[in-house]
Amino acid sequence: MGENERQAVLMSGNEACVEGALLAGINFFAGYPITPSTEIAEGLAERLPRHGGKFIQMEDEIASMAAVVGASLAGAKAMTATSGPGFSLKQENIGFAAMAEVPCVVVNVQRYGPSTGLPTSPAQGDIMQARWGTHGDHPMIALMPASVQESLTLTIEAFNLAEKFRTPVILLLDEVVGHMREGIVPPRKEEIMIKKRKKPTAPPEEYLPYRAEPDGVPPMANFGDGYRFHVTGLVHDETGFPRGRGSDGDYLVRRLTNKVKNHFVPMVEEYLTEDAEIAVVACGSVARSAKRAVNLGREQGIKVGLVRPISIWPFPEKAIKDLAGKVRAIVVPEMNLGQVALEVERCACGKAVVYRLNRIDAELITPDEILAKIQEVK
Amino acid sequence: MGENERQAVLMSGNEACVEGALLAGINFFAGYPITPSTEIAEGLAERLPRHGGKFIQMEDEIASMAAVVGASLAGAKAMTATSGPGFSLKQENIGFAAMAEVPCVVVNVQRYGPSTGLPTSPAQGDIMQARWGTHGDHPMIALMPASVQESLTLTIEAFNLAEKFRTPVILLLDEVVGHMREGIVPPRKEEIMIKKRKKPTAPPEEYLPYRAEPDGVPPMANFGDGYRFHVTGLVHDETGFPRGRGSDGDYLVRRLTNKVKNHFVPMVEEYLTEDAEIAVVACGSVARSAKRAVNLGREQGIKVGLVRPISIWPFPEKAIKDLAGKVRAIVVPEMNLGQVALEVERCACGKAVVYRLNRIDAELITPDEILAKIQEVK
Amino acid sequence: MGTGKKVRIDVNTDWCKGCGICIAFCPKKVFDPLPDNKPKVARPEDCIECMLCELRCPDLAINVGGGSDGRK
Amino acid sequence: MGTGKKVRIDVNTDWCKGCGICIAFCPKKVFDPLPDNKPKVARPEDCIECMLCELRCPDLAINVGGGSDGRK
Amino acid sequence: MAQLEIRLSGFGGQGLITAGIILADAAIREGKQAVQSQSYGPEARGGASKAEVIISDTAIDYPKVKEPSVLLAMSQEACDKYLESLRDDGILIIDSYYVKKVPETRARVYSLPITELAREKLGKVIVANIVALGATVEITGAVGQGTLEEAVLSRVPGGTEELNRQALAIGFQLGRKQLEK
Amino acid sequence: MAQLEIRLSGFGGQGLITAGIILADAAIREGKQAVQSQSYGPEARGGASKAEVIISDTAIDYPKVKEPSVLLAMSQEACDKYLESLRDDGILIIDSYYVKKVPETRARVYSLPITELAREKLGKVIVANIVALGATVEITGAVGQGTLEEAVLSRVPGGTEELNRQALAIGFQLGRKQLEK
Amino acid sequence: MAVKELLDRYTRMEKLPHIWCPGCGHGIILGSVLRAIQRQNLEPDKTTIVSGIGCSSRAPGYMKFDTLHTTHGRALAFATGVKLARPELNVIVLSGDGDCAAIGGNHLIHAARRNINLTTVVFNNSIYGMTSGQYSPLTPHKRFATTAPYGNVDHPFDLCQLVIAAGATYVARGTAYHTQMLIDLIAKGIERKGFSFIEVVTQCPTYYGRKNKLGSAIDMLNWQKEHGVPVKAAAKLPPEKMEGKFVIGELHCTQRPEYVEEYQRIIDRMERE
Amino acid sequence: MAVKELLDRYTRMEKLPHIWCPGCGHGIILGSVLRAIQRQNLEPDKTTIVSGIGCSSRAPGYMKFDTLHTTHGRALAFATGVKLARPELNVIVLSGDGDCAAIGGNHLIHAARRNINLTTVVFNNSIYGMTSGQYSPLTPHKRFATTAPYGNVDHPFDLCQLVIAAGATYVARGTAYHTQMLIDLIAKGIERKGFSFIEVVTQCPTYYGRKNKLGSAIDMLNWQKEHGVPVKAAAKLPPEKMEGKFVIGELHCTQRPEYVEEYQRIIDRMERE
Ligand SMILES: Cc1ncc(C[n+]2csc(CCOP(=O)(O)OP(=O)(O)O)c2C)c(N)n1
Ligand SMILES: Cc1ncc(C[n+]2csc(CCOP(=O)(O)OP(=O)(O)O)c2C)c(N)n1
Ligand code: SF4
Ligand code: SF4
Ligand code: SF4
Ligand code: SF4
Ligand code: SF4
Ligand code: SF4
Ligand SMILES: [Mg+2]
Ligand SMILES: [Mg+2]
Repeated sequence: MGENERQAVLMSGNEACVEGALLAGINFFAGYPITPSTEIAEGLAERLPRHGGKFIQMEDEIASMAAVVGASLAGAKAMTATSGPGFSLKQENIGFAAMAEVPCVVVNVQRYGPSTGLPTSPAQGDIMQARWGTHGDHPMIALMPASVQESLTLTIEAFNLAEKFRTPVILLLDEVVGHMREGIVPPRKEEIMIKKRKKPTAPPEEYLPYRAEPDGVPPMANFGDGYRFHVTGLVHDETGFPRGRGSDGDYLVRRLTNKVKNHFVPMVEEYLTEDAEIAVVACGSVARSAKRAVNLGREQGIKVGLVRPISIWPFPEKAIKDLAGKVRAIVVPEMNLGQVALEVERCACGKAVVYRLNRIDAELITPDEILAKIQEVK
Repeated sequence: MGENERQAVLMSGNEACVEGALLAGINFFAGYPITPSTEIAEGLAERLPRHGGKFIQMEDEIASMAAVVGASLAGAKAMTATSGPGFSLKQENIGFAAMAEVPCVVVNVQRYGPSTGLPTSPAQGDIMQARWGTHGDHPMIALMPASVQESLTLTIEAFNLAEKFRTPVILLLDEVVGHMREGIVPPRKEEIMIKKRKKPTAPPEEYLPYRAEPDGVPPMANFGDGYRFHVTGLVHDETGFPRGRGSDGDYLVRRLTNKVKNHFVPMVEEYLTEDAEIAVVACGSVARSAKRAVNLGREQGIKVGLVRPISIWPFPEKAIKDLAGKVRAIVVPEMNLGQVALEVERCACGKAVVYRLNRIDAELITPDEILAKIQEVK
Repeated sequence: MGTGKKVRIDVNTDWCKGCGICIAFCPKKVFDPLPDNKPKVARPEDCIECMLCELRCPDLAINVGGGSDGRK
Repeated sequence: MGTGKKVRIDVNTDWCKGCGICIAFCPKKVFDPLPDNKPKVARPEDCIECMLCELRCPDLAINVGGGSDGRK
Repeated sequence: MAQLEIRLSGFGGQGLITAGIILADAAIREGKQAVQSQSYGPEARGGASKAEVIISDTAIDYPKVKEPSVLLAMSQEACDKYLESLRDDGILIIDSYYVKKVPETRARVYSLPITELAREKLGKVIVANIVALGATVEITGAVGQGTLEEAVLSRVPGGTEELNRQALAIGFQLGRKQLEK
Repeated sequence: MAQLEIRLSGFGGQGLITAGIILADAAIREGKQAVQSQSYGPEARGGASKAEVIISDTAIDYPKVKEPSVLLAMSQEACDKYLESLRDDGILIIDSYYVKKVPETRARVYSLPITELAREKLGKVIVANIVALGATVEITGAVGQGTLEEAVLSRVPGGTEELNRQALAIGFQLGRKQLEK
Repeated sequence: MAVKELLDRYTRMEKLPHIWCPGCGHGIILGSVLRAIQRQNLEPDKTTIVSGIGCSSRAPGYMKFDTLHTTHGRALAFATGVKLARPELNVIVLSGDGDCAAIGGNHLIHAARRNINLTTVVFNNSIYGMTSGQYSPLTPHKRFATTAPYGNVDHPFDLCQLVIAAGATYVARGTAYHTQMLIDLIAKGIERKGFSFIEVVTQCPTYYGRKNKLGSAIDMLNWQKEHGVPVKAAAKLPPEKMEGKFVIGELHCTQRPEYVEEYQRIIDRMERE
Repeated sequence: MAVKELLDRYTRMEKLPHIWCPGCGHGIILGSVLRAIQRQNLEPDKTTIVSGIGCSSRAPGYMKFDTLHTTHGRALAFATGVKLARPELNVIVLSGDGDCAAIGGNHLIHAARRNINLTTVVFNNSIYGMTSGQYSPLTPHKRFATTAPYGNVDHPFDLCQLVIAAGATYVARGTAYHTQMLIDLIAKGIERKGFSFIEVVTQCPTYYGRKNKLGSAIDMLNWQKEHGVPVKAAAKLPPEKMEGKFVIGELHCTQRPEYVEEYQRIIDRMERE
């Protein structure tokens, strides 16, 4: 960022992600090009060596994810970025990172799927995959920015959460946010809260790499710091070694899940929900249309509000449950065939009627469409 | 199977899957060894060439999935088998098969995850992944056998559904079912209904490989049959060629989803639900414990029944909604941290209280535990 | 050199993207560039039917020696 | 031919799995097999401290020449 | 000014996306809100190209342009395709070099020899986008000339500043002449 | 017979899983229901090994054995580990060659020289599992001798039929002697 | 034969002109593949073309055969399934340097090891064209790409040597410039039973050319002309004269049992039993 | 040095005895790696051992360093991250023939191509041990495995040749039998800057041995002794005498810029700017 003026700068969501990563202190990026995420790799290829960091283009997405985990274990703040097909390929090693508790950030700039789909077109079809893409029970944190500014701040936040919880964090952009340009005011270094992984205080002989503290997270030594510990994707006990026991699995996988479930504070934007009778729940770029629709609705005297899950995983259950207790109807517009709606329906628990609004023709849902739905269910 | 007596034969779930595949007319298998699914590959390595079919051990799971799709396009009935980590790796090409409408069967013998986990231990942690593992919106059919006999019959059914709907079908075994042995009576060839993909009736010049019939499924020519058509994972129109248009995507992805949603008949076993006040919803091996618990509960005079989704995806929404309208409480025992429960909660829609019972210590949930829960919620 | 006789050389201008490869590599300089850089068959009588332009045209836009009745 | 002097050869029988490799490949036939196929140091005086048994033991169960005070 | 929605269209290689970025950049420099977006074809190269800019004094939610009040068309195809979306009270600016057939419209039409001038006066068709930008800004008053020049100079490759300054000047002049008409 | 639950335990390589399969196979041959399952160690080899068989006249739901009524223990470790789960009215059969320390129990205990006999009489420790199976069946009456022999012969490698037949006979005899006691 | 007939018989003319940039070598290679197919007189109904993802991998869409445009890097694995399931089909794989040597590298060496009867043509433009110019495993050291803004740190594969070492039985290298030779090489690759591999050095003027200031497509073809040295000539040149140049022509041609046939032998044996 | 000291300094003794079967060659290789580490006097706190999944890949668990047991086939990719992020670490990768040459083949050739300073030791027992005996890309033709019940249709890689062709700068082959040579080869691999690769032919008596009736671990070691021919001796033997045998010793040793250093040069250049 260099300059320190408060002048807004025009940049794209992908570029803001690069800036955010640099502000968060990234020093390692491994990736493999794929539309529409490639600008993130390109930006970091150029910027990282100037900051003494390393960029590597690996042979594929699997290797990129692996290298990121390796680098993080060696102490780096590490990130990778990809889109749909690459995100599918990374899943096995995302699960490894979750299991071995290796902090890292995985950016998925969602494009139109399934399969190769429409590589340059927007969609929000990977929301459920972000939660469930890898096998087995596992914790997952995923953030969905709705603006270029937020693309920057949530990238920083993603690093912070990764370091805090020792877990992979997914930044789920959509193509609209990734490619559009807005003026943003990058924060000054000193304005940013940077979270770093807890270091062990115990001497190496006493270090138990997977002994969690009350927050559910074990302190983490770096490879090369003299702790000489073992990391594995097998079920392991507090020493980090596998013993093949189901009881260790029970303890470990519950701890992994609970450290996030019990200590992560869901991030939600609420807009005009106080007196709302109808609510819209929307994420990412669609939430921008939704906000406009809410404003238009209010102009028409409709008591409508917006809830925007910023952290989509863990799903903000409480916010939606509270909402369902308050409003009569919930409209869920998404650029997919209904993924967030599943969780909204579940949390609404019959208390509010959930209406879906889905568009999968590679166009951003418009405010008018959402407004029409609001009027319909009014 | 050779012999034709009705004598029961002792075999494992994995072996029964091999028998089922042979009865269904499999002629191609590509795989990569992984516990606890390996016996399926080993069985077919031995049996396929005796039936004139081909077995190949590929370099990894990605290649295995790819080879299966290639073989199916060339007219083969093709299958692959894997477990957790391999299932994660196959996801990208499973999405391709869904998008390009290539019939094939993917067996996932679930093991304890995430990551390498406990390779020889049971779990049901891949249920959500089976639905959402690949990126983008896509249809998915997944079946969960609860016995060795069913492992055979559902393998046949998986092939039939794959051929009928031109889509990948997932057979979601769990390690308990895969490895336990029971006596089963293999059906005679002539007792089995074998479904084959629809062939085009139009001459090659007029053939539109992605023009669907009223059932949502387009007839499928084989490579080499003179139709000279194009297959891609890009969004394509009825000709099979990509034109980069969102409207094609809208039409295509909705059709893919609807062909399954509107024409697939969910498979559910209901047991003593008629007068039930409490219901257990359980799949796979856990459903066996559940049935026992239901019987024990009935012995104690508790009006309890069991609903077993045999086809877990598409989720049997109607059955669960009906159930929720009827019973007071639903108990959902699973060998995971609550995956089926999510859908049950959603479908219950507040009408019945949903209680979770989760065990992730690599042991099958016992009838006693389920019974205790039933008594608790009674 | 050439055969002296005019060889029929067809350029499909709808497909041609004006890369200039045919013009640059014709050993007999048979083509001249048009303003949009597409080839004009300027000296068909010089053509020796080496086929290089046809083989190297990235857009499959050149046909040398008539249709399927051509001698090659 | 051995140093004549008894070389100290320790076998960690807790780790030894009785594969017989040490016995089979000792150039001096220093070991005899016990009933469970683990090695008995039968002729330590023949040992030439070639270290092969130590190097080849898959279970890291043989130590030739004493502890860290050994000559090697 | 409430919200000004501009669409710059033509074919790949004309630098319309760069033009859009520069325009949005200029708006930002003036302390306004701006969103720039673009369409990618299936191959992200060749074929039609389109950049959109929204300029506003207040926060911009929906970031796409549906019914622009200003349409720049630098190819016939683009003109034909996007004219429909232009507001009735909108402004259509066309490059007369490429758009020969001006369709009927209720919008105000400015037919400018953009590419022609770039070629004739500067010998570089490549700066036609900057010429167009100058004219568009002059005609619409979307941003100030000064900030536009700043934005141009900060976004063009080093060594081409003078060329671009000249292109911009030509554009401004072209626009002014139209307004004076 | 309601439901007979049998656990065969020892260490990897003793062929206990094969024994379990044969037992279940025999039950099936008699028209009964049977489920056989096994435990895999983390490496699926070496260490403890365990096979379980449930035999029943009616459908078997829960396929695992929790509290067996019959426990065969062919290693001290297995005996120590699994004895607890044996029902008080159950039967414990131990291979006296490996299980030297017979723990206290309310179950009926049969200590048999299984491996010893296999080695002495047949020169092949490898068929100790079949000897054990014969004895177990004789003592428990889980299945008939004839069907057991059928099952054994259909499941052992070609060429070893005679050896296994002999092993089975030894097992039967061993069991009978115990019952006669 | 004139191109018209070629187009008629082997292309989906309604899809042309193709999407490739002006001067892109991919079109030249496409033409050469079609001519080789024609030379070998492959039955169109019995020929399947398989590709991955990339500019190059768009080629099959223009070809009137059964065509399969798969996922990035996996063409050879899909093709293996096609071939094994239906051995009578001629299966040709078209791939890019990124598709084949980066993400697809493993499938390449394993297909070569198995010596399965496929013909693979790699469109090597030293860059990821489709995604706009990132370096590939075949981008030369120090060259520029969007992800190599300071010059490429990586060193490239000698892909032909790699495939030979992996076990391929026919390996050749051609260029878009040496078109006639290229047709010969591809034709022979098709003719040979077993795994045939033809690397084609070609130009991406849009990204590789522009990023590295290599001039127009014509300049890049001239570079190929000057730097591609035929095997025989190369053998006679002292090493220093080969500096910066590359060998073209048939590099390796040998015989080994072919995979599908070997497997068929097992099936036949079973039937006899 | 005696094994006791080796164990004290470099192993997690509380984890021993290891899980490997009696006579499994993996233990011999583990010992050799430890001795090579000792020979090179690597600082234990600055040494990281990385593996994939397999019997062989269990080795790091016994070694008292920072140890990383990754996913199947990906060890080299993880190791690349470790090394790049912290170049001062000595990074050694232990892998199996399946792990490294089947699912991990692509990472292997790319690590070799980059010439990144890692030392890779492949425990080649010609089989997938961990999953109980399926064929690997290094299982010889016609040999038996659970997935090759009629004899292996595949032909194996010459993995060393492949890695040389991919660009590795140090490549050697040893056996579990020739233990002293093996220690030398691994030690030199560690010493050399760049990508070092040591294939170790070893025995899996439990699966490969049993399936192919090769006798005990002792018999299999004897086979290694008789079939492994040192480079120099091999050079003197006529081809027919090498039939069925394999070359052991240092096969390739050359110099090329190392990846991490090359990248560091860019960083340094930026700083100077
Ligand atoms: C799994 C996956 N990763 C990345 C991509 C993005 N992608 C598409 S084409 C391509 C590279 C193409 O390069 P090459 O194979 O050399 O073909 P070219 O375009 O140069 O002809 C990449 C990285 C993808 N589609 N899928
Ligand atoms: C993605 C994935 N696929 C498959 C497996 C199953 N698996 C574990 S180890 C192994 C093969 C090991 O063979 P090798 O690398 O030769 O090691 P060895 O056991 O022979 O030492 C396989 C296929 C896995 N764990 N993960
Ligand atoms: S080579 Fe082909 S595309 Fe290029 S200018 Fe000539 S005709 Fe046109
Ligand atoms: S055939 Fe040869 S001589 Fe004739 S125009 Fe073409 S390139 Fe020139
Ligand atoms: S050191 Fe050598 S001589 Fe001595 S016991 Fe060991 S192998 Fe035998
Ligand atoms: S080599 Fe080692 S494990 Fe084998 S018998 Fe000798 S001491 Fe025991
Ligand atoms: S980007 Fe390069 S490879 Fe792709 S079509 Fe254009 S010139 Fe060809
Ligand atoms: S199975 Fe083979 S490789 Fe694995 S430990 Fe046993 S002998 Fe070694
Ligand atoms: Mg390329
Ligand atoms: Mg192995």
